[in-house]
Amino acid sequence: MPTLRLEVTGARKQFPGVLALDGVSITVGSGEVLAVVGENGAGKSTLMKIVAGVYTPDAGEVKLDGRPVRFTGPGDAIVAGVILIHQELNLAENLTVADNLFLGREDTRGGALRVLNRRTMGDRAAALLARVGLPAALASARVENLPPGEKQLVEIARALGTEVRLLIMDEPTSSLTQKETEQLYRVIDALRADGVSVLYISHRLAEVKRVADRVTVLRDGRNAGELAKAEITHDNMVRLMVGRDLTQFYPKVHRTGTGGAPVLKLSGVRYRGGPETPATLEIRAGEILGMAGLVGAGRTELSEAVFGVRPLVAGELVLNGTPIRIASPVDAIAAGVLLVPEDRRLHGLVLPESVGFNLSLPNLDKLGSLLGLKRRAETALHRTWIDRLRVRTPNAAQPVGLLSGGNQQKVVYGKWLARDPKVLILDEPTRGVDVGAKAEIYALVDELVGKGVAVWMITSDMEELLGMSDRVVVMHEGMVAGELAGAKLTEEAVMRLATGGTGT
Amino acid sequence: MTRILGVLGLLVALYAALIESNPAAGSTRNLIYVANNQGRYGIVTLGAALVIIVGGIDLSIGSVVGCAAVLFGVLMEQGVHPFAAAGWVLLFGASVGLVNGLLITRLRLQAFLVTLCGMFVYRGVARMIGGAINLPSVTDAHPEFTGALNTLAYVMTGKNEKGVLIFPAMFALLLVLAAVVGFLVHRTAYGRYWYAIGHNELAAKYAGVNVNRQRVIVYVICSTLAALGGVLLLLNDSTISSDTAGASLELYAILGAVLGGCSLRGGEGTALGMVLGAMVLPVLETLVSFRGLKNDVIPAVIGLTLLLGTIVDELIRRRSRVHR
Amino acid sequence: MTRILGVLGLLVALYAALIESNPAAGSTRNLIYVANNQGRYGIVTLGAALVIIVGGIDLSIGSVVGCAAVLFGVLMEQGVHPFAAAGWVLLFGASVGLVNGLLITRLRLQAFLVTLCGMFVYRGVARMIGGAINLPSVTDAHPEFTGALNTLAYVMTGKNEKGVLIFPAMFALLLVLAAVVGFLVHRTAYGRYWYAIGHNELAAKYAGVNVNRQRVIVYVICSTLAALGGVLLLLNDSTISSDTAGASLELYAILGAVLGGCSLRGGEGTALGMVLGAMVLPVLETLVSFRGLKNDVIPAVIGLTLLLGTIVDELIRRRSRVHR
Amino acid sequence: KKDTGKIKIGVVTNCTDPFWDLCEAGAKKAAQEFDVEVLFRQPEGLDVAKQMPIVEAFVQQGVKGIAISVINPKGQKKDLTRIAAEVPLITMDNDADADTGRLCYIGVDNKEAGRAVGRLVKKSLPPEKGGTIAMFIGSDVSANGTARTQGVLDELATPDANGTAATRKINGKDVPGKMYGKYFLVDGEAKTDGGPEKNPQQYPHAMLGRLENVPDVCLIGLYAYNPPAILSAVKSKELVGKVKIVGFDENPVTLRAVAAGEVEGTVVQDPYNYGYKSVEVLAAVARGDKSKMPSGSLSYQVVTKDGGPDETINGLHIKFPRAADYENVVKAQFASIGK
Ligand SMILES: Nc1ncnc2c1ncn2[C@@H]1O[C@H](COP(=O)(O)OP(=O)(O)OP(=O)(O)O)[C@@H](O)[C@H]1O
Ligand SMILES: Nc1ncnc2c1ncn2[C@@H]1O[C@H](COP(=O)(O)OP(=O)(O)OP(=O)(O)O)[C@@H](O)[C@H]1O
Ligand SMILES: [Mg+2]
Ligand SMILES: [Mg+2]
Repeated sequence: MPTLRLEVTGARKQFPGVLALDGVSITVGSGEVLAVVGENGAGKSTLMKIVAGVYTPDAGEVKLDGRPVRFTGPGDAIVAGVILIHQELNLAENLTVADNLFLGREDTRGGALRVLNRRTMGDRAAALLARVGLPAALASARVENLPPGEKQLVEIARALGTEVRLLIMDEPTSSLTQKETEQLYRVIDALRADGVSVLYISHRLAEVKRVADRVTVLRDGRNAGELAKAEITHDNMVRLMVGRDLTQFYPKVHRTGTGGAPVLKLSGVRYRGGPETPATLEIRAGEILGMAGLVGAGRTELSEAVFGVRPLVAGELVLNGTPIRIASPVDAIAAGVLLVPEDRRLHGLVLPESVGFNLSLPNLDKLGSLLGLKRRAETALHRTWIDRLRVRTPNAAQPVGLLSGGNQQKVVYGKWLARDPKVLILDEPTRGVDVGAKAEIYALVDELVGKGVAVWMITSDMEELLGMSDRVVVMHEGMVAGELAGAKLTEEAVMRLATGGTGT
Repeated sequence: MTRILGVLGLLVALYAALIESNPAAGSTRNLIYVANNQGRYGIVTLGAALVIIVGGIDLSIGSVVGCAAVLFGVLMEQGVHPFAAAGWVLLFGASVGLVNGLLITRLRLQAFLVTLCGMFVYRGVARMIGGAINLPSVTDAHPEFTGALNTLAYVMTGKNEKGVLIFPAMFALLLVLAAVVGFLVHRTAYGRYWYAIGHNELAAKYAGVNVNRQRVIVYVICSTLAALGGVLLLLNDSTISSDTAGASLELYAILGAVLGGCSLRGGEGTALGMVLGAMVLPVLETLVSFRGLKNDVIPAVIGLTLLLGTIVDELIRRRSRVHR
Repeated sequence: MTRILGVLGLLVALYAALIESNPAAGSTRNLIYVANNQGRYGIVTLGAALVIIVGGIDLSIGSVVGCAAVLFGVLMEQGVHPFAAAGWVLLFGASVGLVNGLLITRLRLQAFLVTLCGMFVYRGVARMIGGAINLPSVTDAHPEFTGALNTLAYVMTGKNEKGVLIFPAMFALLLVLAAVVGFLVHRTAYGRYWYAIGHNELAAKYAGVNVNRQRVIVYVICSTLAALGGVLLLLNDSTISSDTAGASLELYAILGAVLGGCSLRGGEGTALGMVLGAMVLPVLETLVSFRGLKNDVIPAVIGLTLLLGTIVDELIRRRSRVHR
Repeated sequence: KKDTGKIKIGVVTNCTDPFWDLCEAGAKKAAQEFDVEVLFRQPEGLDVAKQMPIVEAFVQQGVKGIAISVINPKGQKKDLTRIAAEVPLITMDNDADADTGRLCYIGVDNKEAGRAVGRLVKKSLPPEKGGTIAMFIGSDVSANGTARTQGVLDELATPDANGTAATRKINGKDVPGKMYGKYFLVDGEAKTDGGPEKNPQQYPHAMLGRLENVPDVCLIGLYAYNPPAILSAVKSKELVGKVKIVGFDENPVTLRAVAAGEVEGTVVQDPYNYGYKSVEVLAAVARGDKSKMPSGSLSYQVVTKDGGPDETINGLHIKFPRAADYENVVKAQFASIGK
């Protein structure tokens, strides 16, 4: 039997109030792709951080190629060929893409002086970017100017630039659309062929089925089972993860899906820094308007313009028949237009503050007066949403930054659902959310729509788009490329419009 | 809680050392005196701390204190009644804060730069409107103010008309103001907004917080408290010079805030911590005086004591935090 | 680029106003004099700026300058040869930086607190090792040092043995050091690390950068430059007092860095910007002198000019930035 | 600003202080009388690095005379010599070596003035009995500060001007100090407080705590802001009259307290006259007349409650004005520059 690339036995990790890992064991062979799945907070990221030297385990052993290793920091792991692409972006956004690709392992000359070899790094950068399907010209762009999806691709390209033996990807596709995901599959296939081992975490079970040679399921910090290649099916995974079957994954119980009066109308909207062509669309009562597009198609920006973050330079917003002026999120929220932002760490949450703090923040006006908060009402609000969304947290006082990624996303939801929205803009609503919670969120959204709320759902997850939308608008290069509904709403049609083709 | 354990320990140690140093050091009279100094520092510390909580900084505090003190004196010399003059001075403070806040939020200038410029400007204004200010000149010119000035001095600094210190009025004032700040910060929506802004301005904005307005409010509070500090300064010292009044106070105010658990990265700090933090330096200075230390070693002793306190504080905090 | 347009414009305007104010102001002699002052500020500004780039702050700069100057004098008084003394002083600076850096990285104390304590401590050390220091006393005690001291003064401050300023040596030194800093920052891996750490420490850490070591390196560079500033101070002025030498220089250094485009949030700044930023205050001060402004209005004029410069800078930057 | 074409005279002080505002008032007055333009500058905080650029700018602007309060006579010698070779230079308030080429010195002899302070101390605590004294000063490094302190101690100490180390048991604590004559100087040095902005009352306040119930105490304040700070501390502890205070300089609060008998007396230098004289001399020199230069140092004055007849002490003609009168003089001087 060939030695295993990675062997983790009995890993245990205790955080204050949370036993994140309780004796987890996994193995990965060389050239094998092992998918790790589990509900939010099951301990996947914690396990990966242990493997990559970010955390030291309280107990347990990590063996690399048969030899026990004990990394004292990420630097050690990188040297050993273990590369972790974190669930959350970790880029020096003030530097260029090329700088980030080689951060920590620059190609230098001059000995200890470490003078940068710009030329060689430029060439290598171009090659790396090509592997993830990004243009070479991007190498000199500042990372902060890229949309999240491209940042994610830069992270992946960066991992490829090293002598990697074990590549760990913690939800690499959560902000990628189908097209980039396909590209990623090709990258993974090539790595596998080179004998590189891959640990792959994802909540998109279809992806798991596509890439994984084997699946390990975690539940509550323990091993919950394993599936060999042939056993990998959606239902099998769900059963092991959640402990039951999920019915009605994409519910359509409360809404009619068609024919409601327009709630929010964008007519001829242009915003500062946006495309020249104005955007016109309407979101109707009782429907979910899906919005598709490639990474950087401008969906997020358009929604931010509506939410008052990006100033409008032309056009008009009409809410329930009356033109409204939204100059800031304050205005938007007052009008009942709410946004669940795409980047939860940057825009969605105050990470060091507690779950309760974050749930209350946009709702303080409803919890008594500004000068006198009603503690009891606030506690009730916390309890309601932690329970309803099943946020996995020791209590409401836990800093939200310490929750697992998916649980953080649920808190962002809770913030807004506690208000009564008229229009709810969901930008990548289930990024990092596990299947069980997804089902709950979908049910909730369905219920809201049933109550007359107009929902505008921007998503890069094709399954979600097709499953939940009543009508889909596709964006391409900042412009509305077309609209699809009913029978015309197919994956192929969406992709054609998104890549600049025509609707029919 | 652990945020204040360190500074509390430091204070207890300093008070113990003070009382041990000399019987007179532990006398009620001396403790009242020290408390009064703490009050004076503390009031400006509150403002500095609020600004730090929203992730800003205010280097103009010292100059605003000085300028306010000068303005207070000059107004009274010009015949404005002491109560009215104090009111105008607070209004002056509020407008300084408004200007700082607007420059920082509307023009999006760096707080450090804006308030450093303010440090120059208000020092300059102080010099332009007056030189040496003293209360005797005021009462000479306006004997009818004597009563009001004595009342004001008694209520705000605890000194009777003979200059005898009766009670620690400035400390009492600090406690009242700290209670107000504590209420704002810990019990109202404003406090939530301020912490949110300090930690993550964008998230606050996306949550519908009017970030700019809240920032301006905080700068206004800070400068108003600094102006109050100026009024206290003149009332307590009865003579000041426009060149130096309040100088470096911004550093001490920030020091107090940071010792009390505020982080300059924003989003952290408690009202109790601010008070405790501001109490450190006056005890330390008194201790050093009572020990009769040689002039030359005093700055080093102060610096090392503060450093030691900071280290112990961090170690306590770290023990209570299990990981990372 | 746009980061430096503003400060460049400010400088051009100030120089224009200076030359217009008086024929003598534009004389080579005066421009050399101003350049020399800029050099002196600039050298400490470089260090402050590097610390700011990694997201830190160093308030001990002024005291380190003062302490280094005193140490330099005292060592020579004790018979240490001027060249060796200068070497020891630089070593002293490096160790100060090491201590600052280790306290900040290993004990994870707030940079503001550590360096504020340092500000007290090194001022105290300066006082403890010496009072008023004069070069004439040194050469009185050790006539054999006269030659070496004159050489050193000539090479480093551009003054001949009579104290006549021949060429702007301090400015030349600044340019050399800025070139070195620029090289480090813009052309080597270290620079990449510093910018990355300043913007997102975690990203740097996850990329395998030894964040702590890099931080320490930067603090060492900063304090060593401050110590060099101390050597220059004594050589240039021939006399300093341990009470005041270098006082508030940290503020001016940070001001220079920030004017030059560094952001106190870290991760931003260019070597060229640092030099330009440091050049502002000396021209402004000279301008104010040449205009014959009344003493009292000077701080206000300086503050307002800086503020105006900052505002214009921001407006330029904003126009050139398309989004948000 | 238009060039008036008048002769320009530069005056630069050693720091910023209301003391120098009075000097400026005198200089302005003289500027009017002698038809010259005065550039009057107060650099920040006793810092040569802040002072010399101002002097340099004076030289470059072509002033026809410079008056400077020297911060460090020895250290600044080279620069002053160089400048004196270019522009007529006089020193005021604090002198430089005569061989710098400075034309004259306008100011009191700080050591002599210190002796006058010592005499006031002796008046309040007679030398036969002596007493306990503490001194407060902004800086023990600057030349005027050290000279002044030494003057006080010289006056008290005869015959032993260096003092002898001694320890006293006060309130159960061993307090180190030095004996000067029969006077015990607590801690053996003048206590520095770092400047008026550093809450200067706290130091005398703590000192009074340490000296609680000690008889025959005299507190001495040697910089302008020290006497009011001492007074405030003494008042706050209800010790007015019980603890003696001797001051320096003419802060209006000090003068008021002298008039009220709360402070024994204060030694004043008349900075108005420094300014006036400096400009007068330099204006005359610029016009080729060197006769206005004073030969020795100026006389200080000793302000007491009741004043007294002039005396000649150590060759100096000393005035003893009444505090109330002198207060009015100072007020008028401040008023003349709108302060
Ligand atoms: N630094 C930390 N401090 C305290 N608790 C933590 C910390 N990191 C993770 N946890 C907790 O440990 C548990 C496991 O978290 P982990 O991030 O490993 O989950 P996950 O399986 O990756 O979930 P997700 O799918 O949502 O990303 C969660 O309950 C989380 O709140
Ligand atoms: N190749 C690119 N290089 C630089 N900037 C780009 C590129 N592609 C898109 N952008 C920028 O990205 C922004 C649009 O991103 P936005 O986040 O709105 O898109 P999105 O459709 O929501 O994509 P995502 O799925 O990544 O969120 C625009 O500002 C655009 O200028
Ligand atoms: Mg995770
Ligand atoms: Mg998007």
